[in-house]
Formats: sequence, C-alpha cells, structure tokens
Amino acid sequence: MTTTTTPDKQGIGTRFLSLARTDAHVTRLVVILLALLVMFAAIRPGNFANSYTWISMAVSFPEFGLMALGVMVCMVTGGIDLSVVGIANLSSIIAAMVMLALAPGGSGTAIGAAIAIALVVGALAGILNGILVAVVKIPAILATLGTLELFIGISIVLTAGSPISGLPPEYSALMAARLGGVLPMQFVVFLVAVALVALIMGRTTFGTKIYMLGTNATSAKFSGLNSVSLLIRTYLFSGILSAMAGLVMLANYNSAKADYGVVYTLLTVLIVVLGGVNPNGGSGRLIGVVLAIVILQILSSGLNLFPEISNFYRDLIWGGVLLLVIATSEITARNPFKRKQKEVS
Amino acid sequence: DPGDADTGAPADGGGGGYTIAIVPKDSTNPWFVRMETGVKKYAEEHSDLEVFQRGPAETDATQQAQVIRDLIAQQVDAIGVVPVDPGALEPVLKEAMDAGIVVVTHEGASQENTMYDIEAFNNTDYGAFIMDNLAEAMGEEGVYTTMVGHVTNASHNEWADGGVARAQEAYPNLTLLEENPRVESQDDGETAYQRAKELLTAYPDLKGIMGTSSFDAPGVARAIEELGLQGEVFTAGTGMPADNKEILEKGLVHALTLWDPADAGYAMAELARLILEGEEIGNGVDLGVPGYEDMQFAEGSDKVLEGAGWIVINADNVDDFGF
Amino acid sequence: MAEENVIAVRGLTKSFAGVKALDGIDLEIRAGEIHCLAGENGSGKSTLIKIISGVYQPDSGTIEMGGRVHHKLTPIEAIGNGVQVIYQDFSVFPNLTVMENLALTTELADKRRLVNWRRFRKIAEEAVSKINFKVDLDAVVGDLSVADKQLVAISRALMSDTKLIIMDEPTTALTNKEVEALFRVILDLQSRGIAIMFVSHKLGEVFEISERFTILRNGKQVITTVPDELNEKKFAEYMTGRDFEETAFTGDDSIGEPVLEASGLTLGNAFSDVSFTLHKGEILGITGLLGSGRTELALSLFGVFPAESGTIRVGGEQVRINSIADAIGHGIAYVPEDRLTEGLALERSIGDNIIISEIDRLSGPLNLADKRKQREAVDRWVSELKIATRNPNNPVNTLSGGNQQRVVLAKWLATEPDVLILNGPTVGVDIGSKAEIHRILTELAAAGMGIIVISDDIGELKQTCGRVLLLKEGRIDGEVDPRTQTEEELSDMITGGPLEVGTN
Amino acid sequence: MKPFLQKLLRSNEFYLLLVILVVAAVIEVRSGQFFTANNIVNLANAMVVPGLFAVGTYMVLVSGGIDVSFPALASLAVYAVTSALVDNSWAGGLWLPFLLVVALGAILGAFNGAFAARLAVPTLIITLGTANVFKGIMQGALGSVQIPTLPPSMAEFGRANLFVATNPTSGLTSSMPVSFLLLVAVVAVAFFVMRYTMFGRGVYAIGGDEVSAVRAGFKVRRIKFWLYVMAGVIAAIAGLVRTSMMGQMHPTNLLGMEIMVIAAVVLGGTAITGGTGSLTGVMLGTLLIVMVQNSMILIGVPTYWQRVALGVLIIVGTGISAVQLTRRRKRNRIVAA
Ligand SMILES: Nc1ncnc2c1ncn2[C@@H]1O[C@H](COP(=O)(O)OP(=O)(O)OP(=O)(O)O)[C@@H](O)[C@H]1O
Ligand SMILES: Nc1ncnc2c1ncn2[C@@H]1O[C@H](COP(=O)(O)OP(=O)(O)OP(=O)(O)O)[C@@H](O)[C@H]1O
Ligand SMILES: [Mg+2]
Ligand SMILES: [Mg+2]
Repeated sequence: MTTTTTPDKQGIGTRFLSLARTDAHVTRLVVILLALLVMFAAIRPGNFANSYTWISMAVSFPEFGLMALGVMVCMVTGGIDLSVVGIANLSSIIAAMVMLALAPGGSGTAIGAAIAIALVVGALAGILNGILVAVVKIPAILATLGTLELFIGISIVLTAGSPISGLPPEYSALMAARLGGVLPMQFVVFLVAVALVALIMGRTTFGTKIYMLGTNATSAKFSGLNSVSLLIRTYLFSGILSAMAGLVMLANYNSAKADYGVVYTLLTVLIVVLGGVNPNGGSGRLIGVVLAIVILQILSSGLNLFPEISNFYRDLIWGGVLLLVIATSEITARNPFKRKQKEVS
Repeated sequence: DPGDADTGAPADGGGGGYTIAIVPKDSTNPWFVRMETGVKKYAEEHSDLEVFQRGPAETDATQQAQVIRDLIAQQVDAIGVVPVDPGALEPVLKEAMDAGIVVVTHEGASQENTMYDIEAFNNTDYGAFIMDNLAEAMGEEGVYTTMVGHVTNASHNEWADGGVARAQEAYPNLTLLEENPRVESQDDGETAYQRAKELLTAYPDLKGIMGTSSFDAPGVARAIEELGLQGEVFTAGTGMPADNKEILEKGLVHALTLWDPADAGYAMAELARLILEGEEIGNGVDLGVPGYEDMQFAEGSDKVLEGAGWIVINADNVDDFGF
Repeated sequence: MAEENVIAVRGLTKSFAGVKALDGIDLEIRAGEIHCLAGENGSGKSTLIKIISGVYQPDSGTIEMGGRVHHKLTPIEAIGNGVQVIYQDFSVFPNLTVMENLALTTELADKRRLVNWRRFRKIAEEAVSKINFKVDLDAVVGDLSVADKQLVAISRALMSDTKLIIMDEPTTALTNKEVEALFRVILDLQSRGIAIMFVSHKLGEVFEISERFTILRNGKQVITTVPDELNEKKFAEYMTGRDFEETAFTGDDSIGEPVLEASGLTLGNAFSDVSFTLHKGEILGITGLLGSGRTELALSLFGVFPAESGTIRVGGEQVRINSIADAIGHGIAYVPEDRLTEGLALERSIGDNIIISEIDRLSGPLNLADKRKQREAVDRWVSELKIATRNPNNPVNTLSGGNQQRVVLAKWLATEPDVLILNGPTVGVDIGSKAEIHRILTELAAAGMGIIVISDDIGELKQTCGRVLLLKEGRIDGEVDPRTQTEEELSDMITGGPLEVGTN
Repeated sequence: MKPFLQKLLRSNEFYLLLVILVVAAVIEVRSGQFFTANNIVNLANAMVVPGLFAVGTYMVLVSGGIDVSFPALASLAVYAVTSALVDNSWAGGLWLPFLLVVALGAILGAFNGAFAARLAVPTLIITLGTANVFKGIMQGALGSVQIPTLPPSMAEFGRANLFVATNPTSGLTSSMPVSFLLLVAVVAVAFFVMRYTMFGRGVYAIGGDEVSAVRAGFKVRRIKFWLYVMAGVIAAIAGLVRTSMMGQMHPTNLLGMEIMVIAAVVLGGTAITGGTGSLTGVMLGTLLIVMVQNSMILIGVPTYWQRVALGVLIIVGTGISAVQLTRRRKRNRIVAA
C-alpha cells in the first residue's frame, strides 16, 4: 500500500513477489499495477519523480477507497451496499451541522463531538440496511438502492440541497496536516481503516463467520451462526466506513452536500469486483481490493497528464481492465458447471 | 516565480512558455464543448503558450477537485475554473495558490481562493433578465414557477432566486406558485418535459415556467406543444442557439438568454496570461473578446470582474451566431 | 455379439487436473440387463456416467452406441441414442412444473423449437402413467418431497426410445418402501428390453437386483462379473482393496441416566404428541417413511422449527429450544440430511468447516481468533476421524462423499455435545467410510454421549442401535429392539407390510 | 375456482396491483387528476422507454444473470447511428436508422453474450465492465456531444401519435406516441418467446438449474448468447424511441437508469436469483415506479422530499414481496437461510 507514496520499483517488486505466489488474482493485479507504474515512469518521468503526484493521489482515493472497503465486506456475505455515498454525505452533513451549532468558531470538543456523531449516524444507517437485508430479507441490491435514495433524500431535506460550508478552520486544518510532513491525513485515515478491515476480516471470529455465511448461508445457519446479527453487524461496519469517507470529504471540500461524489456508487462496485470479490459471496481478499483502488487512482490521475486524451477514455480503460482480468482468470482456472451460490441475496 | 514553475511543465510543453489549464464543470454539456472552442482559439493565437481545457467526466464537485489536484501535481502555471460548487473547491484551490499557481474563476462570484473571478454578469441580474423575458411573454401577469437542474446546483438556484426577486419588485401581477415554487429537471430534457406536463396538469392556472439549466426550456416547450398550450403557457431560460433554433422559430419559446461560453473561456485564459506576466489588473481591463473589453469590479469587490452582460437569442437572430 | 450391446466403452480415460478419475475402462451393457456399477467414493462412478451421457468428454477411448463409434458425445447425442441418466441430485428444474420437467427433455430430443402446452401435458401424463406415479402435474417441482422429485426424474427418463437408463445412487434418498417400488419399476423396464445401469453403495440392494457387476477402484476397473462369483465380503474387498470386516452392533445396554426427554412434542401437520427418552451412552434409532415426520422431528429438536407444544428436558431440567443457538447451547448437535447444502461450505477450508460451530470458544479477547487453538482443534479432529487430506486448509470440495461426511461429524463433535442427532449419517457413503462412521458412533456412545440415528438403512439400524422408534404419520408407532428382528420384519414394520407400486 | 383464488392470493402480481390501485387512489384524492384521459396517456407515454428496458432486464434476470450495461449500450448504439446519419444528412425513411440501431444493438449485445456464455463469472461483473467500455467508446472515442437536430424521419417518428386524449375540464391534450405500439409489440414478442419457444423455456431452465439444463440437452451457451443479443436489441430500440421522442440526441440522457429499471422488474416479482418472473408482473412493477416518479407533483410531494418518497417506495414495495416469500417458506417448512 505504501507504493503510492514511495514509487520505488525495487521495493514494490520484492514486496509483491511474495504476495503474488499466494493468489493468482492478486498476481494479475500486481502485474497490471507494475505495468502502469513502468509506463508512467517512462512517459512522464518528471511527474513520476515528483512526490506531489503521489501525495495528491493519496489525498484523492481515500474518499472512495473507504466506501469500497464497506462495499467489500458486504459483498463477502453475498450482499452489496449501494448506499455508501448516501451514508457518507448524510453523516458529513450532520457532522457539519453539529460543528456549526456547537461552536461556529470551532473548538476541539465541537469537532470531536461532530466526528463522533457522524460515526453514529453511519452506524445507524448501516443498521437500517442490515435490518432490511437480514430481517425483511429484501435483496441487498434493492434494499440499499432504496436507502441510497432515502439517505440522499434526507440530506436534501436537511440542507434544501445547498452545501453547508463555513466550517471551523481547525477541522480542515486537522485534515490538511501531513503526518511526518509527507503522509496526508486522509491517507492515514484510509490506512487505519485498512488495518481495521484486515483485523476484523482476517483475525476475528466474525470474519471467519461472514466468509462462511457468504459461502453457504444454509450450512452457516445449521452450524448455529446467527445470520441476522452477522449481517446487521456487516452493514453497520460498512456504514461506519462510509461515515469515515464522509468525514474525509468534509475536509477535502470544507463543506458538506447531499450529492457530493454520487459517481462513486458504481465506481466502488467496480473496484470491489476488480479486486476479486465474488458478488455471490464467500470469497475475496482485502489486498486485492486495495490494489484495485490504487490501480484505478493511478489510471485516472495518469490520464489527467494527457490533456489530448479525453477523460472519457477512463471508463473505457476501467471497463477494459475489468474484462481483461476476468477473462484471464477464467482461462487459468475454469469450471463451466460451477454452481453459483444463491442462498443470500 | 515562472522559472521555477516551468520545471514541471509537461515534457512536450510548448517552448518553455506558460501552461494554462481551463477546467469546466464537465465535458459533454454542449455549453462547455462550446467553451473549449474559445480555449482552442486562444491557444492558436498564442502558440508560445500551452493552453488546454480539461474537465471531469461528470458534473461532480469531487471529480472536478480531482482534476485540479492532478493539474497542481503537473505544476501548470495557471488554472481557470468554472466551479461546479465554489465551496467545495476552496481547499484545493487554496492548495493551488499556495503552490504558486495562478487561479482565476468564472461563474464563481462567491469563490474565496481565487485571484479574480470573471462574471459575464452578476447571477442575480441574469436571473432577473430571464424573468424579464418570461414576464414579457406572459403579458406581465399570471402564475409562474421556477425550474432548476438540481436543487443542489448553486448558480441555477441563484438565477432562480434572482428571477423571483425581480418578479416581486417589478411585476406586481406575477405570482409565484407557492405550492411548488421550484422543481427539478435533473439536467435532463426528458425529465424537464415530464415535470412540466405534470405541473400543467396539477395547476391549470400556471402560465409560466422559468428555466435555468439549458435542458429546461426545450423540455418545457415540448410539454407546452403537446398539451396544446402554445400561446397560453410560456417558458424562458438559458440555451444555445443551435439546440433551440426549432422551438424559437415555432414560437414555443419567446426568447432565450446566454453568454457565449467560448468568449468566457477565451477571457479566462487571457486574464491568466496577464496575471502571469505581472500586468496590473484593474477596472477597464480588456480581455480581448466582445463583452469583456471593459471589465469592471463589482461594487464592494476587488475580485469579481463583471463584463458587459449577455446575449438574447430569439427567432430573428438565432441564425446569426454560428454556434 | 456386439449387436446386442446397447453400449460398449473401450479404454476410457479421464483425468481432472492431475486426478486420474478413470483409467482404461472397458464395459459392455447388453440390452435388457441390469448392470451394477460399484466403488468407493471418488472411484470414478459418476465420472464414467457423465462421459457416457455426454456431460464430460473422455481424454481417450471410445463409446460405441447405435452402431457408431464415438470419441466424444454431447448430451443431446447421448439422449438421441436412447441413453437416459437419473442423477444423484435428480437434475430436475425446481422452478418449473412437474409437467415441464417431464416434457422438456423429450421435446429437446425431438428438436422441437416451439412449445405446445397440450403436447407437453400429454407427454407428462404418459410418463407418470408408466410407473403409475400420482402427482399434480402443475405442482412446482421445488415444492415436492425428495421421493417425488426422484419419481419425476425416473418418469422423465422413460422416453419412448429409451434403451439404457443410468441411475447414479438412485436409492440414497429413498426409504425401503420406495426402494422396493423403484426395483419393481426397474424389473418392469427390463421386461421391456431396456437396460439399466445403476450405482449404489448399499450392498443389500445391489445383490437383490443386479445381473452383472462392474467394480471400480481409484478409476480402475477391478472386475466385471456375475453375482454368483461374489459374496458381500469379497465384494467389499474388491471395492476397498483391503480385507474387510462387517461390524455388528457391540454397544452394551449399560445406559446411563436420561440426557434428552421429549414429551408430547407437536408441530402442525408434521408430527404430534411425540414422547421418548434418550439416555447417556445410548444410540437410539428413529425410522419411518419419508414424510413420516422424522426429519421435522429432528429439526425441531435442533431448534430449526420449534415445536408448537410439548416439553423438552435436557439433563433433567426443562428447556426451551426456539433457535439453533438454544439447541447448541444445551449441548445438542445435528448432522443434517444433505451435507452438501446443509452441512458444509464446500469452497471454505476443511479446517474452517470443522471449527465453525466451536469458533467462539477458540477465540481470545475482542473475539480475536486464536489461530493456535484453532489449529490444534482442527488437527485433532482430522486425525481422530481419519479425514483423508494432506492439508486441512484445502477446500472441503476436494474431499469425496465419505470424507466430507466426516468433516460434518467433526464439526459437531468439536462442540462436545451431550446429544448427537444424525440424519442419514451414511447416505451415499461407501462401505469403507460407513463402517468407520459406525465405529466412531459406537465409541462416542461408549464414552457416554446420547446419540439419535435417523435412518431407513435397516442394516445400519441393526448395526448401531439398541432401540429403534418407528414413526408413522407423525406419531410414534412402537419401539423395537433391532437385534430381535430380521431385516425383513423391520422393513415390514416400517412400511406397514408389503406394498403396491406407486401407492405412495 | 378455489385453487384459482389461492393461486391469485399467492401471486405477487395481485399484491402489486393492490399497491398500484392504492397509489392511484391517493393521487386521485390529492389531485383529482389521476383518472383523467390525458393523465393516463401521460403515464403510458412515460412508460414506453422504461417498459422496453424492463422487458430485456426481465429476460436476463430470469436466466439467473443481471445486466447493468443496457443504458450505456443503448446510448452508444443510438449516438453512433444518429451522428452518422446526421453527418451524411440522411433525409430518407425511418427504416435505415431503425435497422442500423437494431444491428448495432445486436452487435453490442453479442459482446455481452460472448462473455456471459463463455465465462462462469457473475454477469454483474461482466456487464459492469462492458457498460464502462460502451460509455467510454461513446464519450471518448466518438467524443459524443448533444445533437440538436435529428434526421427528419426520426423526428417525425418521435412526434407521431396514435391519438390525442383531451381532458374535458382543463382542455389539456396529451398525445399517445406511436412508440407505445413498439412497447406493446416487444412485450408481445417477448411473451411469445418466453412462453412458447424452447429457447424461452431454456432461459427459465437455466435460471432454475444451469447444470440440469446442460444435462437435459439445452445448448446453454447458445441460449445465453442469443439472450444477451435480444436484450441488446431491445435496449437499442428503447434508446431510439427516447431520442426520437426528445427530438434531440442527449448522449447521457439514459445513463444511470439501470438500477431503477432492475428495481421495477424485481418489484414485479422476477426473482433476482433467476428462474421465476412474469411479464405481467414486470409491466406492473414498471408502471408502479413510473407512476410514482411522475405523480410526485400531483400528490403534492414537495420537490425536496421526492427522493425520500422514492426511497421509501422501493423499500416498502420490495419489502412486501420479500415478506410474502419468507411467509411462504415458513408455511412449507422450506429450510432456508
Ligand atoms: N469435475 C471434476 N473436477 C475435478 N475432479 C473431479 C471432477 N469430477 C470428479 N473428479 C475426481 O474424479 C474422481 C472420481 O470422481 P467421481 O465423482 O466419479 O467418484 P464417484 O465414484 O462418483 O464417487 P461417489 O461414490 O462419492 O459418488 C474423484 O477423485 C474426484 O476427485
Ligand atoms: N465439479 C467437481 N469439481 C471438483 N471435484 C468434484 C466435482 N464433482 C465431483 N467432484 C469430486 O468427486 C468426488 C466424488 O464425487 P461425487 O460428487 O460423486 O461424490 P459425492 O457426491 O461427494 O459423494 P457421494 O456421491 O458418495 O455422496 C469428490 O471428491 C468430489 O469432490
Ligand atoms: Mg458419484
Ligand atoms: Mg456421487
């Protein structure tokens, strides 16, 4: 992950070779990433060598990176969360309102309270998603589509559609800070989230359980797993990650608005599937998703280096990369009669 | 200082000259496609400079900030922005200025982190003028409402507010439909058409719809024609001549208003060059395109430069523009 | 006399990513013969079937049918040559009606492009009448009982020009009664000159009906012969390749105090007023026809469908079991009927499958997984149950039936239950694994666990159980000591005397 | 009679119809405008494009797949054709644009189909990829911009109407577009294909159990391939209709419709896991969504509350059928997660 800030191919190479062995899909992503970096370095050495290039990327991708992590954990259970953007904006709007209400001039406590409340809002929104999916048993793709509309709707009602700005300077200052002079705060937040996800998915019983649930919900049920509580906790987790994204956006734009980053909804899904998470649930690794996030960021920032190439080629390239990856993954290991998991919606 | 700024100029940058990037709200909207023609024209006239337009794929504040961040990373010398949402761009534009990049904006009167903001006019007056058009068509009496692209679109709402304010002070017989003072077209001609039909079904005495987004008036016009209300219900708004030739000539729309985005693009680039070359920017500065030869500071501001207003297009002059 | 062969395969070989599933198989099926294909789990039976029916292509070898030599087949070609397969999982369409399930294959074989619903109904009516199977043709197959699903699959196979019907473990899901009915169908088909090839792990029935056997071991053809050449012992040796001992029931009757007492349990139309007591160290059999409520009873003891009335006592004190969690909490474990969908997460590792029900106890603070404890638990059960795997991190679907079943068992033993309920514990498991599983059950009982075995495999009941409860239409219809009864007496008790085909 | 009644009470369509009637009643009460000739026509008009998309989506969902690429596919097909014809100032009949759009739709659909038929990857991933590719080609390679004036034949087609409904009280006139016939035709064809051809039954079979479909002798790959081709053609036709009726080509006009259409189809009782679904339900589901989207003002929902209302509708609508399903499972004691 440090690749984005220290573009040192030696390091990357050795670091990923070990990883590559463990997972064919990860290998493919690593190859793509390396190819990208080489091209970048060859065509635009000036920018490649310029640390600001990497720092600015590290500022940009945490917004949707955090949301993608949320989508990932839901997809592992065989679900999906289309409402991440809605949750992010709703929680950042409420956080902004709280800051302005408590101390327009800004104060440590006000900011602390605002952050806390944003996370609570995210958690509540996630719980609502979880209940709709686990208890009412609405297919996740529809339940979270509904709540996406709902959350954006509520945000519009709260703000009459206009942005909430004029936040206390301390807050954006907090985020504008650079850890050790280099690492942007947004990036640090993202790293924390990644660590959190790695811990929860890989090191806790909860993680093992939701992978089980995603693989075969019926056998999970017969093994005594409480799918309702598991799913609610999963979407809650996604909600909190989205709220973190909201807080990052609040800083990046020094304002909150109902429709910031609506384009992230499909982007996050794209990232997660590109990262190798199976929409039918049960499989998918964090490292893959993180690689996908970095790849897409480098792609779009790289494209902006070429004014003569329209930004619309970004979609073309993203789609192409996705198709390429799945095509190659099929060739390496195919099982035409692979039954698709259908238990969880 | 320029010398330093140059090191970052793209490898294929034009002969050590300045690099000036213009960042529109998005790139399919015909509005900004037109703006790019102005930018290209400027680039041709100044071969020593690297001047280009670079917009986000969608009209989205986060995407626009992303583009600007990448431009800063490329160490361009100047950035001219048409902000999707001025508030949202403050931090990234501040970064740009801290990095020694010249920043100018257009349609961003409220922008703080900019050196100068060019307004073809002031938003409130522009809205007022659209209202004047509508009022004239409506015979200065009747019920009207306003349509915006999105309730979240800052300038659309400012224009609409300006129009409403104008109606209140100047047209005592115009009344705003208070059950539904503002509807959304979602910057979509089809939605504008559907909403208009619904409005006219729900409120039989509705006589005028003030459009703002360039999709509004054409969509509303479609509804008026289909519902057989031609000559009874009226609309006005912003629009490009070519896109609205038909409805203007049919008389479905009395008049549309615009300023030529190409000129705005050209003017931004010129202003950026003047600043880069250390010229004094003051009242009367000439940005080299009609309507921008004699820019004046808005009163009480030393940032917002206002130009000589807008163009009205109607059935008679719609063919005279060539765009 | 190759003419009278409906099919002859020569030197068939097939391997999957290294695994040699089939290795030089030569086999002839004659018109009107009943040919049994036997072998342990993973010996290649299903693969051979899938090749003959055109689902898989062989790596080498030929298939002669309809007077032509094929190097590979498509499903349609196979069907065109009169080959019909009744798969282990029946391969019916759960979302479609009985009528459509019955008619589609015929219509496809006739290369129809359009659907004529009247013709569909005619085809369906004919099909069911052939085995006089009474069913609502407009019912959705997904809602049918397992037995009816299979009867649908069988009727579907009886097309006008069928020459060979292959049944992959047709009896795994059937009760004795239904097996008898099925055998009548098979004999009837035979009399019409249709050849039958079937796969089974149940030796009894194999001997009852087969005219010739082919036995596979690790993809190789061990022998093809006639019954008189074999007795059950030799048969088993051919299959397993080792000297084989049938274990008879050894569990003594020195049972301890009650662990599970059910009284007056009732659940809607599933079962009513069921009372029984299970003691420590006892293996209690529960048997009855499919639909007699035995599975529902087990599921309600396990909290899946809580009983509407009646009381349950565990270790003497009354408890409420309204959820699976409750059941597990009270030390009740359940090994489900269908391990593939209810018992295992096939793509997850063997290890995770073993510890999943136990995982909370194998965790540290903040329910952080304790990898060391987990590892120890896994290793322990893999070795105790002799699960054949090099690496417990491999996914479960790399194991064959028998071993998969042991994984399910291990999962529940890991929770150290007081009461272990097994539903069809050895369905589709070969004799080797079967004996092993029976041995394990007996040991567990000896160690003081209370065990309920739900089964209609009479041999199994005789070998393992001290007492057997008969369940009929949701009510307990008597209790027997299997050792005092012959298999025939037992099966008559279950089915309520000899029966007519298709009266179910 | 009785079994029929039971069946009715079980059917998702029945409850959907109830919901629609309730919503209609609400609109009528709040505005007195619902059951007016021209409002009905307005709804029919608004339903054409979503309705067409819904048909294709329904077919794909039944096969157990899911297609999110159709708006991008339609936009690309129609944009390419329109701009080509405009550049060559085509003044001829509608047959050419129609033919070209259908052909292009088929080709792009085949692109989806090739992947879906060959790869065991969930089709959501595939179509996410192709959607981006299609969009990228249109906006990047073709550098799409708004096209103000269409070829005359398309413009006429867009304006042509079957009849004009007049509201006696308000005198408002709404015209029923000719394209509504297209919707009817496509629904009719789709109904025939799905119910009366082995291809259609194959689609259901694949959605029910793909392995069994292979064993039964269905040419699963071929069926999937042609399924996506058909979906592509239908989507392209929908795109042509929208463009013609707007009288202008707005390249991005359709983008982002996918999720709402899928919601409508699932609302109509088509299982998102495949195998079940009826065109009646699909049309009812689409009608419900279109009705609500186009009646917010009539009901008097303030603009700021409209998205909340839409969200609630989706949640409640899908919630009802979800609860139905769970109930049924319980009744039949089907063990499910
Ligand atoms: N599709 C497949 N991919 C990979 N390996 C396979 C596949 N099908 C079968 N095998 C392997 O081929 C061997 C034979 O499998 P097969 O299913 O024929 O066994 P079987 O005799 O049917 O076992 P059972 O009695 O459990 O049904 C097994 O070792 C299995 O691992
Ligand atoms: N598609 C497949 N991919 C990989 N392995 C397979 C496949 N199909 C069968 N096998 C393997 O073949 C072996 C036995 O095949 P099969 O599925 O017939 O056995 P089973 O059904 O698990 O056991 P039984 O049939 O005795 O209940 C198992 O190891 C199984 O994993
Ligand atoms: Mg088998
Ligand atoms: Mg088997």
